[in-house]
Amino acid sequence: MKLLEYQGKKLFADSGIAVPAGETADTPGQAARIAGEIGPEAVLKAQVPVGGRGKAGGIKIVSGSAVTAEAASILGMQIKDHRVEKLLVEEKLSAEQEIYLGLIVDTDTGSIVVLFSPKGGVDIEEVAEKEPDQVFRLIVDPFIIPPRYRLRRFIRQGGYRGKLLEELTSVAEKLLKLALKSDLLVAEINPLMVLADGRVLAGDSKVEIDDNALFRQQFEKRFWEEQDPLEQEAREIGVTYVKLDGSIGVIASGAGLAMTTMDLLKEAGHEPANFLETGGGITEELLYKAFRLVCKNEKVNSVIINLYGGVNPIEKGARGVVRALSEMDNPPVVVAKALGNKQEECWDVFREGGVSVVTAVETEAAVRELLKRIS
Amino acid sequence: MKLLEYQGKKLFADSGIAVPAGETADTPGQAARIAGEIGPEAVLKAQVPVGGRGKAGGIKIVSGSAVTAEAASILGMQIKDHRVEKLLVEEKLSAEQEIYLGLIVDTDTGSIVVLFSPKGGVDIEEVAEKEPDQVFRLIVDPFIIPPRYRLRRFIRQGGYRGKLLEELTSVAEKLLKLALKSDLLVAEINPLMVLADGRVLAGDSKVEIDDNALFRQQFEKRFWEEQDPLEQEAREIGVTYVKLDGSIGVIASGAGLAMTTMDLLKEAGHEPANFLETGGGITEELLYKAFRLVCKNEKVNSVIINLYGGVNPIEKGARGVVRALSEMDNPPVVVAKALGNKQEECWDVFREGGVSVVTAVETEAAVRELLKRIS
Amino acid sequence: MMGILLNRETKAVVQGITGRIGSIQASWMLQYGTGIVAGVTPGKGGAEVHGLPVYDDVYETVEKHDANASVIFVPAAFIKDAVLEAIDAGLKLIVAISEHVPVHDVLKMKRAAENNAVWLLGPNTPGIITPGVGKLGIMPGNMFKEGSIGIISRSGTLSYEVAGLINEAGFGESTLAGVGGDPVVGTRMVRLLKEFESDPDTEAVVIVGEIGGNSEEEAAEFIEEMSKPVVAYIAGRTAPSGRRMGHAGAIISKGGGAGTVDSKERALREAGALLAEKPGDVAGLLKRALK
Amino acid sequence: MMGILLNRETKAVVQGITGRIGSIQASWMLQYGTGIVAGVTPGKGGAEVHGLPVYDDVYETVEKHDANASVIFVPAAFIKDAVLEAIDAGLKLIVAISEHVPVHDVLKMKRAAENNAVWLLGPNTPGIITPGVGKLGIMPGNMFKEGSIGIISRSGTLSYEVAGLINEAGFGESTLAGVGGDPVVGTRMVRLLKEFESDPDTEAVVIVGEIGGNSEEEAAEFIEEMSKPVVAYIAGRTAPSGRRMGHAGAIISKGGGAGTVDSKERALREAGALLAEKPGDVAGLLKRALK
Repeated sequence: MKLLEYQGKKLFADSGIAVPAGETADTPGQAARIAGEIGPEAVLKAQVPVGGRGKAGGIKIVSGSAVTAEAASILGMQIKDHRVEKLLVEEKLSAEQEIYLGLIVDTDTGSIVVLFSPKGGVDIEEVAEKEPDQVFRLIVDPFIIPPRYRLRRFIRQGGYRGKLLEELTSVAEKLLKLALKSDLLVAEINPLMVLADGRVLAGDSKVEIDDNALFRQQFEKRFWEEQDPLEQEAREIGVTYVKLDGSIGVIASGAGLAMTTMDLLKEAGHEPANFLETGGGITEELLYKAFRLVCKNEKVNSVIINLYGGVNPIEKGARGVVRALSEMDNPPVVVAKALGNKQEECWDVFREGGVSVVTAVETEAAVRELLKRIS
Repeated sequence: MKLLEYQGKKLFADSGIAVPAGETADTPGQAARIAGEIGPEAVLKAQVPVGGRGKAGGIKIVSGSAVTAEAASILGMQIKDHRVEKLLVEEKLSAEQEIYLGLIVDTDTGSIVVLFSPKGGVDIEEVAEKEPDQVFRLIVDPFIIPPRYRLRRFIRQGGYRGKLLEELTSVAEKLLKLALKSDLLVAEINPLMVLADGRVLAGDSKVEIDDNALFRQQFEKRFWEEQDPLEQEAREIGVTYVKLDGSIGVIASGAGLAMTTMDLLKEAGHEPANFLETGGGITEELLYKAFRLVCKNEKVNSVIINLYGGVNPIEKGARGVVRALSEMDNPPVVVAKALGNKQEECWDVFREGGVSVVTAVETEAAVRELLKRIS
Repeated sequence: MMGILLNRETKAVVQGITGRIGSIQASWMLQYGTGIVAGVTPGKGGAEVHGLPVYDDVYETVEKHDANASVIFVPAAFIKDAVLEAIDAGLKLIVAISEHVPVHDVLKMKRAAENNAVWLLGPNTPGIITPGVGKLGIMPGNMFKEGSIGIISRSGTLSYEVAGLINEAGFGESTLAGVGGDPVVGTRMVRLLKEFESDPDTEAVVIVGEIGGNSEEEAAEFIEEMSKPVVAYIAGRTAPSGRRMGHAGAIISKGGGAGTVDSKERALREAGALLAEKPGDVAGLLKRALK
Repeated sequence: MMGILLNRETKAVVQGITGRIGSIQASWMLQYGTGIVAGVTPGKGGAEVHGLPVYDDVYETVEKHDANASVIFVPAAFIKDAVLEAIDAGLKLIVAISEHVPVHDVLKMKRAAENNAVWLLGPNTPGIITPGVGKLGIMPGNMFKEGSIGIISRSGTLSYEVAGLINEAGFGESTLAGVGGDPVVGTRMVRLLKEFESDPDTEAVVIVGEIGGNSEEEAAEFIEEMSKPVVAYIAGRTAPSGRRMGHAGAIISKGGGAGTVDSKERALREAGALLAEKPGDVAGLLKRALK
């Protein structure tokens, strides 16, 4: 789950990492009130879970009476597919230095990697490419969390010493502890601002929490409600769902099977409307809800279902789909391929419910059948 | 700092280790009220920081109207030099099994050792001697805290399985975590009671907290006030003090020096009134308070002082002693040996304050001088 | 026919055998003829499931049954400890079926397995099957048949489809090993490739890959040296990118584009593997390679 | 004269040099001629104390000055990290002066030192002095003089007294090493005995012991094999016993009575050491042993 900037900053602040004073606003009026409390100048920042807001006009420095109009111009703006619903209104600070500090789970080596660069600010990827010796990496063995002195030596590579070195080390230590405690996959501060008075503050936040660990994390509850509603619903159902641009809904038991189905659709010139992976343990209720979820996307006019049944009889899943279909006013075209425990019963249920069944092994056959039905 | 049984049990309960229902009482009336709430039968347990209470009559099973009289007979009782000021009034439980579970810092190997025996109850030391294969040891590397599965295997050596094994493992895990979190030197449950309904409860507690770690422990504050008043005062001053039976007060800068002084007194047929070790960093205030502390023991009629001065001029310490002496109505005989930073000035201060000074290197000389003065 | 890792010497335990899924799957693995010697569920020692003794810990199954492998069906929250215990008890093949395991837990499982030279398949794997010998996992046994094709897969159900198509073409499998579908898994593909290369019963290897990570690229480096043909299918050409936030991901990935289907296909093709555009092409490529 | 551990090759850093005690003691160690190359205080890098450069971490003193030893004056709460850092930075002699260090922290310091073959003296030690060469510690330099008697002590000030009496008798010290007065310390006596045994500048060794633990008993086992005479004084015959609660202590101590003055004296005497009944007897016994 990706957090918005202000949510990540709340985590930072709770962990003792300083952040600029600020509050969120949902309306221009709120923004003006908050800006007025903050001082003569403030920064308005669109809260969207993607980068590139600055270039898109989603960040503005404002003062005085201009706040309301500027806030109104950002709220409702579209940034890379995301509508701006919320602003972060923050004090305006002047950084003497902008530093990059990031942390990520490196899936290939199975390590946590801490990244640090004295050349933080806008384009850190360019720094990494053109001045690789300005980006420092610390690879963390998951069983041996680096103590403070190791982090200090790591940060010292950036040429810092004395009080500032200590401040930066402290932020790195807090960020690492936060990531471990809160099951973060990514935790990035860019820029980490150093002010003239020596204070060090997180100017931005990019935080992603491991969805699989939400069961043992408490803090995220307050953020759930602000996630994309379909993805939130998927999380509650227990399936993985990603909305896409096409019109053919996809439901598969397994990510590889889902991606293969999508690839074959695309190769045939069609676009999937979503990625939905059920995971194991297919039940009637799960497929009922998953099918309804897929159809909530208004573009969907057909659905391809691609299942293997294991412990649970796959015929139960078919009942869920058929029930959902029976409740719809404009049911989509549905083609199903389903193999495994009680497959024959499953096929019967699907057919009775008006679903075309493909009994072949290969997914290509199901895709061909669907394309035939919708052409 | 050694905790009383009820204090240790509070720690246990806070860590999720079950203990019998109970409350403490300072008066027979209180004891009767608590016993009445607990049920028809209750156990009265004298709260003293030493073993052997049972044999001394400090534990009684009571019922009905007998409670008040029994409580009155235990309160005020003397058990190995400790007057009983407080009772723990507990529900009476029948254990089907009594198990021993203990944990100690092994100072020689520098490890934590967990001890477990299915033959818990009264005399575990005898079990350890006569049936050593019934006492199991787990040696814990301080960097590698055993996970639950290692503890389970350890406890399984006692012949347990299933639900009871899981319960016992859980208690061992909680006790180990408590010891690490709370800087315990000793944490012992004997007996660990297994009831007919499968519940596992700590029937007693022996807990000792590392005095050196009190700065980072919170819980102990509520227990401080119930410690021996002189030892508590010593802890607040920052010195180590143990009260003894004799009449010659001892103050030394260093445990070895203090023990040597005591040994020499004893060899000459005299008894020290206390052990007091100042630690480093002798100041006027420290010695003023330490000297007053030693003299609060009414048996003290002479004091031997044996100091080496380091960073701080030792003459300051002498001023503290002399100031304390000057405030006393019946000042004791004092002999001082003091070497180090500003020793000549120190000797002058002592002499002016009426203290005999020994300038020789050997402690024997100071002891001889003191004995001469008091004979 | 013997295949790799799972063979007639395997003495496996089922961790989580007293749960609903663990119990059903244990019965199916037994039916298939797998060498299962015991079950483990803390707190249930002394019970019996499908005639198997249940112990409280893995250590005891080693003491009493010389267990050397495990298949694990415990909830995601407990899988880390179950795996670490199995490693500590000395098992050398561990199959972690559970899905939705927190990544930080997987980091520890993976590291412990590597430090102790243990084969850890999963998490989020269908498991491993050596047809005719046994299976440690949830794949339906009747979808596989004895043969000489080794399969390494990151995907569960997709590998069933590929195996089915291979069978229809008249082949069978020496072993199918699912490495697991999660971003971090216990075993890298290349290690399995090396096993298949030296397995006398395997004539060719099929890789069922996916976008993400660099497992396939790493495998390609070894394929260059292999004597046996490799056929690969990579799913996810049209999948939405992981869209991880921030720049850290881009900085640590070596060179742009690693992890894409293109990058994987290019590396595999250059190493001499035959690339299937769709699952249905795999069998044809195998026929070409083995004729 | 060179003695053990601390010699002319020693390049020491002072951790906590910017504190009051650290600063004063650094100046005294410098005055004594000790090879001090730098100070360390996190957050104070770039400062200067008594002409010594101050760094933020120990690593930098190794990089820039080839530091190989440290004497530590940080508050008890921070000593564990200071020691672990010095070990991690590769220093091989670490003197932890601080007293009142939590025992659980000492367990870690001791274990890390053992795992890395580091000499850790302390905590709660006066330090180490090789008269005429240098001192890493708080002992007054003028109380020691060059000579051929090695001293191993668990007590700070008592060892000054013993050294003073040895000096009055016309001897001097090759090295005095304080292992520390705490129940758990970084170095066992026996390791220092072995160093003195193989040190050409040491003719005899004096042990200043105390009740508690089994360090002296363990040392006795080596004394049997030693070529050099050993004189020992053990303090604490009349000390109140530790009075630890419970039975765990009694169970782990090997055999009844280990740790008492009697047990130590018996073991040492049987091993051939000469026992002093009081500090004043040490010099006489040395004379007898060395004549």
